[in-house]
Amino acid sequence: MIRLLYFASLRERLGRGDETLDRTPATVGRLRAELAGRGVPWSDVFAADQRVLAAVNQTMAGDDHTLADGDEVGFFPPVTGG
Amino acid sequence: MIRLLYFASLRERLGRGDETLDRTPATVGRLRAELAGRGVPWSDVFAADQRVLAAVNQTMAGDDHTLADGDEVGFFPPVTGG
Amino acid sequence: MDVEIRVQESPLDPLAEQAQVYAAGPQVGGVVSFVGLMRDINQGDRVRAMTLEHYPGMTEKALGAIVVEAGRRWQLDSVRIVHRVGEIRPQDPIVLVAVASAHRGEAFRACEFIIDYLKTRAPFWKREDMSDGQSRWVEARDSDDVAAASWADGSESPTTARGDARPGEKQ
Amino acid sequence: MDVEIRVQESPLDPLAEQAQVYAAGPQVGGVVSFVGLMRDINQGDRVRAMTLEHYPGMTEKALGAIVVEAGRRWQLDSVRIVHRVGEIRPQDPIVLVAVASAHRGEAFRACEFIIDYLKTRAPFWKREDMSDGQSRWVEARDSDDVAAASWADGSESPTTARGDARPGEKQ
Repeated sequence: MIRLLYFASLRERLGRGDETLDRTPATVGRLRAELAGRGVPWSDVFAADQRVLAAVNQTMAGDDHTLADGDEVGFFPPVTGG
Repeated sequence: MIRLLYFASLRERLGRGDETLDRTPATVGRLRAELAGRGVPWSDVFAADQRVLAAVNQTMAGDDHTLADGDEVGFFPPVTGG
Repeated sequence: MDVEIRVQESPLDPLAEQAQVYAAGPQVGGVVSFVGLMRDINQGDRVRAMTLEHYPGMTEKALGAIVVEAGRRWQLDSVRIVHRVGEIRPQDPIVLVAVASAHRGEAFRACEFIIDYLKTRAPFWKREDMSDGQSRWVEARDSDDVAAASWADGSESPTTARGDARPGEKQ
Repeated sequence: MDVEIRVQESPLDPLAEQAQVYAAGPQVGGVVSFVGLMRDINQGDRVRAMTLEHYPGMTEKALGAIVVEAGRRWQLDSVRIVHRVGEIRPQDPIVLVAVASAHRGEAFRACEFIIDYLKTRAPFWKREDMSDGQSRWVEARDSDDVAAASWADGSESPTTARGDARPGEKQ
């Protein structure tokens, strides 16, 4: 089981801010592919040409990052603070 | 005629903050040589190995700067503000 | 090194925050600070207000990591980062970064490093409410990536060109 | 470009001065400031107070020339320099340099350039009154010459190594 969080424009485009997945994909990349497979708007948001960043347990993580049961995974667009 | 000003440690070592010279030496370098010729403490303060800066009419000036009647010449040690 | 990191919905008072840094102690020789203010124009359009969203928990963690990295590179007495979230208006302060050090060069370097990294690594997002009633998410800027990348791993000075000034581009 | 340059015997309030810079207008995206504070130790000795002397007239001229040069190199909205003279005590602010620009990189560069140049070209001198009753004139530091020389003629970034951090050396 993993917890997913969506922020900013992603949250608006997906129409939700969070969800719980009852399985745990092997990696961040696998999770992205799974989400992209849900059809519109997910396929647009997680399309290969979109810059969507991921954080695992609140630290930036690449696609090859291994996921573990209970992880929190955040997805968001490039940051614009400051 | 030129006006001379001395600042900070120079003023203290020379025992005066200003004076008026009734002649006008040709250059800043000539003026330095003339002051050094006055004997102690002037010879020490204006010795060749001492870093004494000069400003003519409130702008930094080198030894070859030409002096004109009425100029204000300031002498001072390296600055330490800020 | 004193460290204070805060994310807040209430107005940010950059002057009161800096006063805390000046008070860090009699060994402090210089304080360098950066204050980012909201402008009323972006990409030629008038902006009425802005809403700042963040990722609670991750924000503090990311800012903490940036400060630890700065403390590894430079000798610092005190670092303070305060970032506003929620709705803000033109000229409101958005962020304050204040760094105290015995050496002014180190304070300058550390302060710029922190704001460059914050702009590319801390999870904040800006949404602009335009004067025509529309709203839009602010796009990340390539120049911020270039600025952050100029701080090569562990280096104490920018190691690549930063390409600072692009006419018309923000901050 | 708004410019304010002041030399004053009265206490310097770096926060009130910066507030003026923030108010420069809604186009201001970022303000970088440097505040130099008096420390209570120099070269290992405890300093009780300090007296700052300057060359009235030349000071304002030198600072004005530094600001003109900064305005030639970078795109700035506002520059403010306030320098204290007379007797000061540990932790008193000695100097404030605040620079507002639409581009944060330019504000950082200009602020550091101004303080580096001020420290080598503006006619201020510090005399320290020690806690043992002695007093002495502060010696100029080679590191300040190195820092000022790093800004080659007309360049927008330091072009030579600045050698910032020497352990135990001030600011």
